[in-house]
Amino acid sequence: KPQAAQPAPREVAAMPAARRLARELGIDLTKVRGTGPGGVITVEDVRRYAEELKGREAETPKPA
Amino acid sequence: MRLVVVGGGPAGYVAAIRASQLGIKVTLIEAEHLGGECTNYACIPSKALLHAAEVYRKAASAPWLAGSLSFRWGEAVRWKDGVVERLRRGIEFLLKSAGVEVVHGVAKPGPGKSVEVNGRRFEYDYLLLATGSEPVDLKELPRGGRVLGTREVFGLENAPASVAIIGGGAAGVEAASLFSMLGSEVHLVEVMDRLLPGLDADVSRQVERALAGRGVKVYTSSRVVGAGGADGALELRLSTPGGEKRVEVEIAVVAVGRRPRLGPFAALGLELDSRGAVKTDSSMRTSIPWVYAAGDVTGPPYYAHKAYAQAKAAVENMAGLKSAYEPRAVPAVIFSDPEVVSVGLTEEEAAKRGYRPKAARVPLSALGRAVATDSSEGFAKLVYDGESRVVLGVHMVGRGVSELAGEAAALVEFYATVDDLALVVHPHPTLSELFVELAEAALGRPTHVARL
Amino acid sequence: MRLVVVGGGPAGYVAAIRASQLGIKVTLIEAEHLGGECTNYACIPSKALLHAAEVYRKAASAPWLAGSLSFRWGEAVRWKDGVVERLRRGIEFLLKSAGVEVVHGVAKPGPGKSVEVNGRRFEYDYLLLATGSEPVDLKELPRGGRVLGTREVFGLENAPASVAIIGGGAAGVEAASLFSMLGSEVHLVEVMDRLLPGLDADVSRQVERALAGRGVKVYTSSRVVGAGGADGALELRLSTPGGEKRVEVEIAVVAVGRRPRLGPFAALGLELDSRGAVKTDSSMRTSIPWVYAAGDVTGPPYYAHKAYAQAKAAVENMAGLKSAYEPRAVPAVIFSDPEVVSVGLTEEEAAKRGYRPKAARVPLSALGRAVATDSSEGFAKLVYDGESRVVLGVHMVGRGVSELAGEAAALVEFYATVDDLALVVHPHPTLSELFVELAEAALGRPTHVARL
Ligand SMILES: Cc1cc2nc3c(=O)[nH]c(=O)nc-3n(C[C@H](O)[C@H](O)[C@H](O)COP(=O)(O)OP(=O)(O)OC[C@H]3O[C@@H](n4cnc5c(N)ncnc54)[C@H](O)[C@@H]3O)c2cc1C
Ligand SMILES: Cc1cc2nc3c(=O)[nH]c(=O)nc-3n(C[C@H](O)[C@H](O)[C@H](O)COP(=O)(O)OP(=O)(O)OC[C@H]3O[C@@H](n4cnc5c(N)ncnc54)[C@H](O)[C@@H]3O)c2cc1C
Repeated sequence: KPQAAQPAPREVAAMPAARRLARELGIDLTKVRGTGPGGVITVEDVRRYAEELKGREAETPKPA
Repeated sequence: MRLVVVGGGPAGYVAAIRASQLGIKVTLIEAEHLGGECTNYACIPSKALLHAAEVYRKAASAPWLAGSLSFRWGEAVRWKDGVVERLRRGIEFLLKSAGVEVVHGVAKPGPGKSVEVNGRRFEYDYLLLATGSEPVDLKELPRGGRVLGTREVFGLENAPASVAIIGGGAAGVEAASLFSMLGSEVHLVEVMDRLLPGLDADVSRQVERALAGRGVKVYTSSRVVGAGGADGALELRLSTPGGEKRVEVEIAVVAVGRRPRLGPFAALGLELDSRGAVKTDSSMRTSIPWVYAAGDVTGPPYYAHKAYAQAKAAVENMAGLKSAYEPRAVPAVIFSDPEVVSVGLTEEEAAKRGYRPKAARVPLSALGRAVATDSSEGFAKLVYDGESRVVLGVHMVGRGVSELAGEAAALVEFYATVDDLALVVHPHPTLSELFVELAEAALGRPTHVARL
Repeated sequence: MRLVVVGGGPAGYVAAIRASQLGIKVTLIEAEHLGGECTNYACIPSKALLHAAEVYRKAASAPWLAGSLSFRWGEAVRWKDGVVERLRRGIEFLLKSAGVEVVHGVAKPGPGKSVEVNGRRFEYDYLLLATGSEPVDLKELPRGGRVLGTREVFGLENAPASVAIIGGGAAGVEAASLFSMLGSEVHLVEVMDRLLPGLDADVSRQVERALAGRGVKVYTSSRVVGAGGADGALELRLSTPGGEKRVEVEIAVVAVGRRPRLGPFAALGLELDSRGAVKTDSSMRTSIPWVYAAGDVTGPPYYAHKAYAQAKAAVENMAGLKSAYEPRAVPAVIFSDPEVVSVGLTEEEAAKRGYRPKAARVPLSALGRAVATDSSEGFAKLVYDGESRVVLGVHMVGRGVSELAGEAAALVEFYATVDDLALVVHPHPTLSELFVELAEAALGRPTHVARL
């Protein structure tokens, strides 16, 4: 009887310093687009994403 | 902020230095010697003596050298003592340069947030336990007399003519290599069904074959059931799959494992795991928020480089940084002859975690460097995920492979794929060319291994 | 599709194997020996003899060994010949297993798309030139008699009591190491103001200091202006910054460089650069679309691993894959005593390319492994961009560093930052711990180097 294939673990490929910075900034790595070799997330990618988030927050008017 | 570090081994001294760099005022308390087990009685003495023995083995077997050569154990031990002394002083100097206060004595918990040493009291905001580990004893073979622990091996007056080593883990295999290189009769006893039980099974087999090929008698699935003997020798009774065996040796070395050592700090009532190791989160914080732990006291694996990494994470957290100890790969290196490297996942481990592991294998004999340095026995194996092609683990056995473990760890940490790896130009002729061959083998197109 | 490969060195044999794997029908033509210069006369013989000499040096200087020891050059050469033979046969076997047709003889261009060998004609769709390089001569010191090229060194009947080596590049420094380890009187002459002129200047200095410390007489900014001498010896006249010097030696070795060798294929009229190297694009295609080139014939750097990488790119393109030879890092390794590694950019090169280079430096003496193996002289330097903190280069000098070049190349290829590197756990005690120390030093917080 056919066996259901084990899904490979959902892992986000990120460089060590990117993992660390994401933890420091409280960033969800699954949201970050990687630009390193093979699409690996670099520390630069995390920084860029953090800037974007900040930008978005600044745009969204704060509830009074 | 005041930090007290208990223990001056790899965990303790590195924590103290890093904490100082972060502006924390640090007192480090050490009962014995700075450098701990590692520098004084374990990593360094063993590697120094293995180096000495290797120089002998290579020279003695070189067809291009003429003359007589003998190994002087006493001189080797003296040279090793000099190495240890130099490194211990180095650590002393590093701590001093960093402005760490070093106190000698046995620490125990004091009232409130304090520790006491020789009647003096040291208050702290944070406490780091870096108290290390201690050897596990064998009740059938208590240490004393002709029965040694690993510490005593490196201070022996003479190399033994015959030795039984109980425990086929890293320390046991290294000791077996050492004495067999020097020509001793060596018996190696392991309770599990293979040497180095935690590692890749093919690696185990190759190490066993290599040791046996040099005359080491390896007993797997075996244990010591009794000991006796007159004053001239020691007789061990072994229970083996082939029935009971008697072995007469000059000395026995017990290397059956280590366990975390809390000593007086057991009184703190920290949460421990089933093996007695201090439980921590990934910031190395224990169940008491101002108490951190690092190194062997947190349980296996027992490596100095694990201690370093945990120590840094611990004190960085005290300083408010969000460090964590959560490496993808903590390399295991065994400096036996042949050397062993194991980094990341084995195929079985990878399958358990839900990967679809595949493995590529390359013999050392495929490499010019290995042949040109008389080191062509052994192999390397790369474990990668069949879908993403990400490198998950690297396992190697062979002379000289120990320096390749760092690159293996980097590949795993960087989520390198075999495609990436195949494009990294590695210099010829070096053993590091293994990485290119492994990647190409994974891609089905090795250039230095025949596909038959 | 039919491919003819001219030359069976590292470029040629790897191209042939990879092309076969891709389904191309391959004929490889070799005038001398499979393995080319590298396996037969250069990389392998030099490394085998350096290994033999190193075994001797270590044993002779070990305080823990007693007895008399002498180096038997003839035996070492015989052993080296066995190593070469074994590797050459390995290549033969790999080519056979891959189904490559191997033809022995000198190839020359034939009419249309064909080459001719011993009167036989081989038609091709693609031609790969892997014809290698040849030594550059010194007109003041023509080869012959007591004046040898690098090839002849490894076949000498006896080790010379004294030798002058002309050329302080990789081959010259390796030869100087070899003979000085064996106790010969060695003179090393370099026309530039330092040894290994292309490399990091601090590395050069350290190599010069180490060689001088072992008694090698190093003459920089110097050249041979004349030679003479009776039949018993050779007298060289050197022009040095300190005036003319006379040096009497048993033999001289000319190692002043190599130049691309086209031989009969010069007649193809391929576009060449000013040094006479075949020009190619990054797919290794020459100015004639069906002619590719790989290896030394494409000019410096002259490394077997460059040849491998170019060869693969070339035939993959013939098979329609879009491969390119454009590595960020081609490691340079010199197997001298001490060894030298240079990967990626030096500070000067990085500045020229618009980076803001910074450098971190760690002495080998900071490492337990180096001290425990008597290899604590030397240092490592990491060059990184001050802004992005990406690793740009790694430069090292010291015994045993050669196996670290692969990791250095991986760091550069993967655009690793010093922050990433600092988090990769490297095993203790190994030389590879240098990478962690370098990264931590770059971050201003080395743990094993005092910040004074
Ligand atoms: C034979 C052998 C070979 C090994 N080889 C290697 C190797 O090659 N590579 C490797 O990575 N690992 C090796 N290890 C393991 C390595 O030695 C340990 O992982 C390492 O020493 C752990 O460091 P630590 O700082 O946690 O503890 P330790 O090195 O054990 O240091 C703990 C220190 O704390 C002190 N201490 C304890 N309690 C107190 C107290 N109450 N008051 C004051 N001081 C106290 C002790 O005196 C000791 O100095 C080897 C182990 C053995 C046995
Ligand atoms: C002393 C020395 C030490 C060195 N050490 C190293 C080292 O440690 N690591 C390293 O990477 N590099 C080293 N090199 C450089 C290395 O040898 C070359 O980079 C490498 O050999 C280049 O490979 P290739 O295939 O391009 O050419 P080659 O190895 O030169 O091979 C070319 C082949 O083509 C054949 N050939 C040429 N013309 C024809 C023709 N018309 N018909 C048929 N056959 C032909 C030749 O016989 C030869 O076998 C060293 C060089 C020297 C001199």
